[in-house]
Formats: sequence, structure tokens, C-alpha cells
Amino acid sequence: MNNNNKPYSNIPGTTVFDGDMVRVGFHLNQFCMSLMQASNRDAFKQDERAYLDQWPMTQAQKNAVLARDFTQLIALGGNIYYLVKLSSSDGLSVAAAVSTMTDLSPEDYMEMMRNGGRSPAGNRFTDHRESDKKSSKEQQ
Amino acid sequence: MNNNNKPYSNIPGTTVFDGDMVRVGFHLNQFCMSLMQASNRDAFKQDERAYLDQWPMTQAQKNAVLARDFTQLIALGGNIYYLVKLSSSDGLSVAAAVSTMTDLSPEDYMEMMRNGGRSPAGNRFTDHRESDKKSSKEQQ
Amino acid sequence: MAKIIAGLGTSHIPLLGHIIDKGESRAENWAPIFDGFQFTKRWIKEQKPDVVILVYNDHATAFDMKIIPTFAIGCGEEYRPADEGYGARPVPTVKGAPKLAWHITESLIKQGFDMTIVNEMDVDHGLTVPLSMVFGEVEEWPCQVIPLAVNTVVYPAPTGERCLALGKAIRAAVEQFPEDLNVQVWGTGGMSHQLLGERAGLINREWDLAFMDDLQSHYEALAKISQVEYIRESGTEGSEMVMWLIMRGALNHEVREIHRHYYVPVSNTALGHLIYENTDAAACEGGE
Amino acid sequence: MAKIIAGLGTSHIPLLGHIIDKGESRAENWAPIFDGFQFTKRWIKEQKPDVVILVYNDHATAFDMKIIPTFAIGCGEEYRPADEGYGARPVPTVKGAPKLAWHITESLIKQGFDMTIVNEMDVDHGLTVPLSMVFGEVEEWPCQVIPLAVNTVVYPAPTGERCLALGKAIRAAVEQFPEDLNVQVWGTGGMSHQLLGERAGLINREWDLAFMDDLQSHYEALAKISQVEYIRESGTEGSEMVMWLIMRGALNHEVREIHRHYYVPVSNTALGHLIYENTDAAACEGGE
Ligand SMILES: [Fe+3]
Ligand SMILES: [Fe+3]
Repeated sequence: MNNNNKPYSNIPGTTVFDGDMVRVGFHLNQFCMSLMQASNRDAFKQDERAYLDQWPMTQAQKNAVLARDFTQLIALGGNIYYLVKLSSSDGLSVAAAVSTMTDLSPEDYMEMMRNGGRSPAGNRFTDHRESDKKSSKEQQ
Repeated sequence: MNNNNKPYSNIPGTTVFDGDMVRVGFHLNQFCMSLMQASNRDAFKQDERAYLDQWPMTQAQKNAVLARDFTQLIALGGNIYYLVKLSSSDGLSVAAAVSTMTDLSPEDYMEMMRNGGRSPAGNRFTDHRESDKKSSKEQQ
Repeated sequence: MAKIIAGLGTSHIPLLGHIIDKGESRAENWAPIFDGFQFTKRWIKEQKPDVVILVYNDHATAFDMKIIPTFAIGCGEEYRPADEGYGARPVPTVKGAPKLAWHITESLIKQGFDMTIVNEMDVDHGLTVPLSMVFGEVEEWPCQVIPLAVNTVVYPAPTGERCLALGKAIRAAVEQFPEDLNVQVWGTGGMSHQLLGERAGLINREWDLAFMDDLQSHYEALAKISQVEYIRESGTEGSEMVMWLIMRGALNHEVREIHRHYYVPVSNTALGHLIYENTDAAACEGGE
Repeated sequence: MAKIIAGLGTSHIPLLGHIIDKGESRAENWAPIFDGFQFTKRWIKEQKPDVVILVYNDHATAFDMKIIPTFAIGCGEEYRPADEGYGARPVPTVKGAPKLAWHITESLIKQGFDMTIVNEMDVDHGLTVPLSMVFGEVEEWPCQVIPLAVNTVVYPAPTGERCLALGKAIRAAVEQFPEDLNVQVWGTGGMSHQLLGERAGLINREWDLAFMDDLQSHYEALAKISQVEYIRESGTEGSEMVMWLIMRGALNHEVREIHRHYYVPVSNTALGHLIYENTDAAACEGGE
């Protein structure tokens, strides 16, 4: 979303948590951070919408939280280390939460991991014509 | 006190707020920091001893706070930017609080400042025989 | 492209904020202090900077003993004036410049500066007093501000050489920012003062004036001054002067000093203030 | 004098902490993971380090979006295991080494590293999982720990070259500390993994193994890898590997690899672990 025209914009299926994303996601991530405290987790579970309304988040961010739509939450500035505080409070494992962002079911995702994970082949560049280029030419 | 054997140990009438002082003064300074909040200032004024007893400070630190003994507070790890939160909550100006650490009365201190401040001559080294050395030889 | 056109150095003494906030800055007894900023107030109206990178130190306000960043850069949308124990200063909220700030931060980290990124904090007199002295009493600050907080409270502060290098790196970063922005860098703090101990009240006028003289062209020599020497010569808080070196590093090697003001005392402190403009910014990029 | 004798690299995967804390680390299905640390557990009992400088990244635990230090060094007396949302790990409180930590901090700042000083924080799985994997289940951690938290959450992380240089500067600082201390530096994090997006689950075994090969002698080349290349090749979180470069920089140019372990998968992540000992520490001080 906000990773356009950056040296990492051509990495497929990947959102880099850079300054633009930090700005967009600031309050969303701070909301997630608040779930580190048991009393806040309780208040959130009691009435999710009311708890969310205490935070200056966008409507889209609030809806994505309610829907546990992690793909959307990442696009709206969520950072995975913050978002797992939301999934953990649901009792979800990190792997299960992560798998929902892929095209695989949780079971197929686990199976892929057991078989050595997702191969980098074909997953380095969005434009497959670029994929033969040596990525080692990238600068710091 | 804890500035012994340091490159600044031979500067007279001066305590450098280094790591040793930070360690000694941690809770004293955090207590001072708490006075930034009006509700804490009120609680402190209500019962100073009781408020202090909530902090894991040494008895000597607590007594020096009660006595507003700034010389002692500096020796016990207090930092001036923290300590002024204590003197401000008493309605004291920074200059008035600072003057109590010198050999001058507040009035004489102000008078000295109006006349251009304390001269560095004779105030660079504790050992006056050293004072002719060029201090510019000091390394970073 | 963004460009750093000018910079200034100034003390950030809290008493000046008190005087302004009580409406007494035009009182006759303070004239010797405030008159030295009349030129500055006219000058800044002509300069109209879009963004000021304001180098200051936090005085146990936003940061306490738990965490002490050496260099903290503000990437937030805005910053509220802090309540330092006597109520917040009645001055406008400070508007950030988050896009430029993030650009600079990314560049600085890639250039090898270990920045602490701050997205939310209150700003104390170290930042708001210089704004008041330069812009006067206004409804809104007429520019955006990027706070750059330097640790000078806990020993050791960053070295003069490191501060000068940071200034140069900031210049390089700003010049790569694609928007047309007029950017200034302000170094604040100092000049000589010591707020503690039997030696409190130390003022070294000769040292301060020599510092202001040397800052124009002999800043590389100033950058070699150790913190211990600052303390010995100009008081424990005199070592805040490293922050002026960040400003100096952000300017060209060739600068014109267009204004200077020095006065003793303000409260416990020697007040110093000067303004530099880059000479023919495009042509002479020396001093690296 | 204090001396860095050895270092190790290891992933710090939270699942490993869960397994240990549930008492299941000896279960057969986890043997391929935990067996690779049997050598390490014996080795550390012989080595008996006094202090471990433990390089890790905080995962939105001690630091939130308000403040993000690039390099934060723990100078505190102790650190509690953090509640990361499912209760604190039932492991001992981590004892700090404040005297050495302050010595190193002062030296690093004077060497031009812009450290953020931390006197109080809780430590998350990034720090406690490596302790558990190496020391096992103990009543007290058998050494003091200096936490060194590196930002790898917000882009950009410090460069590989900066991390390598920090390691070298840490070595110089430790070697000037007057007490006889056996100090180790641990680099943690990685290896390849990506926890977000359609590409989640990326593992690049070839890249990981080449990294472990090159770290011994060709670490200067590894230090040139950009964060973008880490992300492209080994996943967004694969860029945690810069923390191993801090460990590497803190050791001599000549090291012996005395142990290696690599396993896929642990949860979403490739697990990597190796141990280096300085060869003839006194004699061969190259690689600068
Ligand atoms: Fe100041
Ligand atoms: Fe990690």
C-alpha cells in the first residue's frame, strides 16, 4: 500500500514496516499494545466495539480488528509483532494467525512449513522477468 | 562521592552525573519525576514521609528530601534537573535552589550572578598547583 | 529539493519562557536580554522557513531515568508543550514534519547514526523557549518542527565530533528530499552555566565568546573539545554547547554570521545567540 | 582485565520457550530441535561466563510505537521476564552487570555509537529463550547479562556494517575493563522467516547455510548485505541476522567454529545456532 516506489516495492506478498506504515498504523498498533494488560484484554472482550472506540483509529482499522482480518490489518499499518497481541488474546498461535494471510489453509500452511517452508524461488520479485537479476546488487 | 578517579574528579565543587551516580540515585530521581503530576504533588504535600516511603530510596535520601538539603541530594545521586521538580513544587526558583549548594546566601548568589557570575579563575582544579596546566590537553 | 539555508544558535533558558508567558518581555529591566532578538524576529519573517530542525536536550521531561537516548528524532505529527511542574507553557502545539523527519531518520540510520525514533512526546523549555524567542508570541508557530533531542543530562553526552558529523549527515539527508522546502537547523543550549555544587554560578565569558568566534570557521577544532573540558571551563551544563555543533555541521563550510548577541546573566546562565547564513549555498560545498 | 573468549549465535523463537515452560522439551517429537543444544549445555558449563552481552531485538514489549531505539543497552540491576500477553515466562529474573554495562556504554558513546541507555525494562522471548536454550531449566541464571536490544521491527534496522562495527567497539570496551571477567557475546534472532503477507512462511535454507559458512571468515562481506536483500532472500524477519554480526565483530578475526545446528521448521522459522571460540585470543588481533 504505502510501499510504492521503494527498493522493496517489488518484493511480492510483503509489506515492509517503514515510516509511512508506522504513521498510518500508529494508533492501531498502540491499541494492540494495550492488550498486553489483562484488565484491558477483559475490557476488550466484554465489548470490542466500545473498547476500540476509545482509540483514534480509522473505521477501516476498527472493522479489520473486529473481523480479525490480518491481511487488511497489515495493509492499514499494523505490525505483526503488535497484531500477535490481538491473536494471542484470542488464544491463536502465531503460525495460525500468520497462515490466514497466505493463500493456504492453516493445515496446508503447517504442512508447507514441515516440508521446509515456502521456497524463495519465484518469490523474490513481483515482476518475474526481474527474478534472474542478481539481487546482490542492491545497496544498503 | 562516586566521582573518584575519574578525569573530572579534580574539578572543584562539581559532581558529574555519570553511571555511578545514576545507579545510586535512580529511585531518588524517579521520585522527583513523579512530582511532575499534580495529584502526586498533592499526595506528597499531604504527608511527605508517607509518600517517600512508597519509593525504594535509602533513609539518607529520604531525610535529605525532607530537609531539602540539595548538596546532600546531589551527593546521594540526585540530578539537578530532577531535583528542581522538588524545589519547583515548593515554589522555589531554580536560582534560589541552586544557591543553597554554594557558600553564598541566595541574595549574595544573585548579586554574584548580576556581576557576571563565578569566575573560572581558581575554580578549574581542586589542586591549585594544577591550575596552570592547560586543560585543553584533556582528551575526549 | 529541500535545502538548508540558514541556522542559528541560542540558549534555551526557562526564565525567558516565564517572562514571555507573564507578558513581561517588553519590561525595561529585561530589555538587554530581549533586544538582542529584535533582529532575529525581523529576519525570520523574511526567511520564512518551512521546517526547523530544532536541536535541544530534554531536561528530565519526556525521558526519565528509565531510558536515555543519545540522539532522539521526532517523527510524530505534533508535540504538546510539556507540563514541567508549573503547568504547560501557554504556547501553540508544535506541528511536526513527519514525512521529512522519516526521510532524515532513514537516511541517518543508513549513514550509521543510531537514532532513537520518537513518535509521541511532550517538548519542554529546551524546545519551546527558542521558538518563543525567535517567533515571539503567536497564535500558531509559523513553521513545522522536527525535534532532535540530544542527551546532555547523563554523562557522557555524545562527543563534539559525533555531533558535527551528525549535522553533516542531516544536511546530506535534507538535500536528498524531493520537496522544495526551506529548512533551518537550530542548535540550542548553553552557554556557560553550572546548576549544582559549590561551584554553581560559574560563567566563563571569555570561553563563550571564543566559542562563538571559532564556530564560524574553526568548528573542527571546537569539535575536539571533550565534555570534561567543557565542564571544567564552562560548567556542568556548559557542555550543552555540543548541540550548536550539530547546527554548524548542517551548514556549509562557508557561512556568514549576520547577527550575534551575548548577555550575562539570565538566571544562572550566560545567554548566547547567533545567526548564520550559508554563503552561495550551491557553489562552495567544502569542509567535509 | 575482562576478556571476550567466545560467542554464539542462535535463533530466539518463542515456541521454544513455550515447549520448555510446559516441560515438554524432552518429548521425542522435539528432539531434532533440542538435541542440537546438548553440546551447548555441556560447553557452557565448562566455559562458565561471568557476563553475557546478549544481543536481541525487543518484539513490541519494552518499547512500543512511541519510542524505538536503534541500539539500547541495559545498565540496570535486573530485568524481569516480560508478560507478552500470556503471562510472564516462569524463568528466573535476569541479573544485570551494571558496572560493566556502564563502562561499555561510556566507551561506546565516546567511540561514536549513539546508544540509548536503559535502566529499567522487562525482557521478552528474544532474550530469555536463548538463555533457556543454552542454560536449560535452572533456579538462577548462572551469569550476569547485559541486554543489548537492536531495532529490527521498524525499517530501517541498523546496517550490517554498523552492527559489525558495534561489535568491534564492544570488544575494545570490554578489554579496557579492569576486572577479570569472562565475557561472552551472543547474537540472536533469525534465521530466515517471514511472519506476514502472502509470502509468509518463506525459508531459504541455502541462504542460511551460506550465512553460517561466511560468518567465520567472510563476515565483512556479510556486513554489506542490505536490509532489502535480507528481506527479499530470507523474509522480513530474516533481517534479524544483523544481530549475529554484532557478536561476530566482538570476536577476534580468527575464530574456531566448535558447534553448529540448523533445523527447519520451528513454527514459522528456520532455527540456526553456532558457537565460536577465539583462537589464541592474546596473539592474533586482526580484522580491524
Ligand atoms: Fe538545557
Ligand atoms: Fe525476533
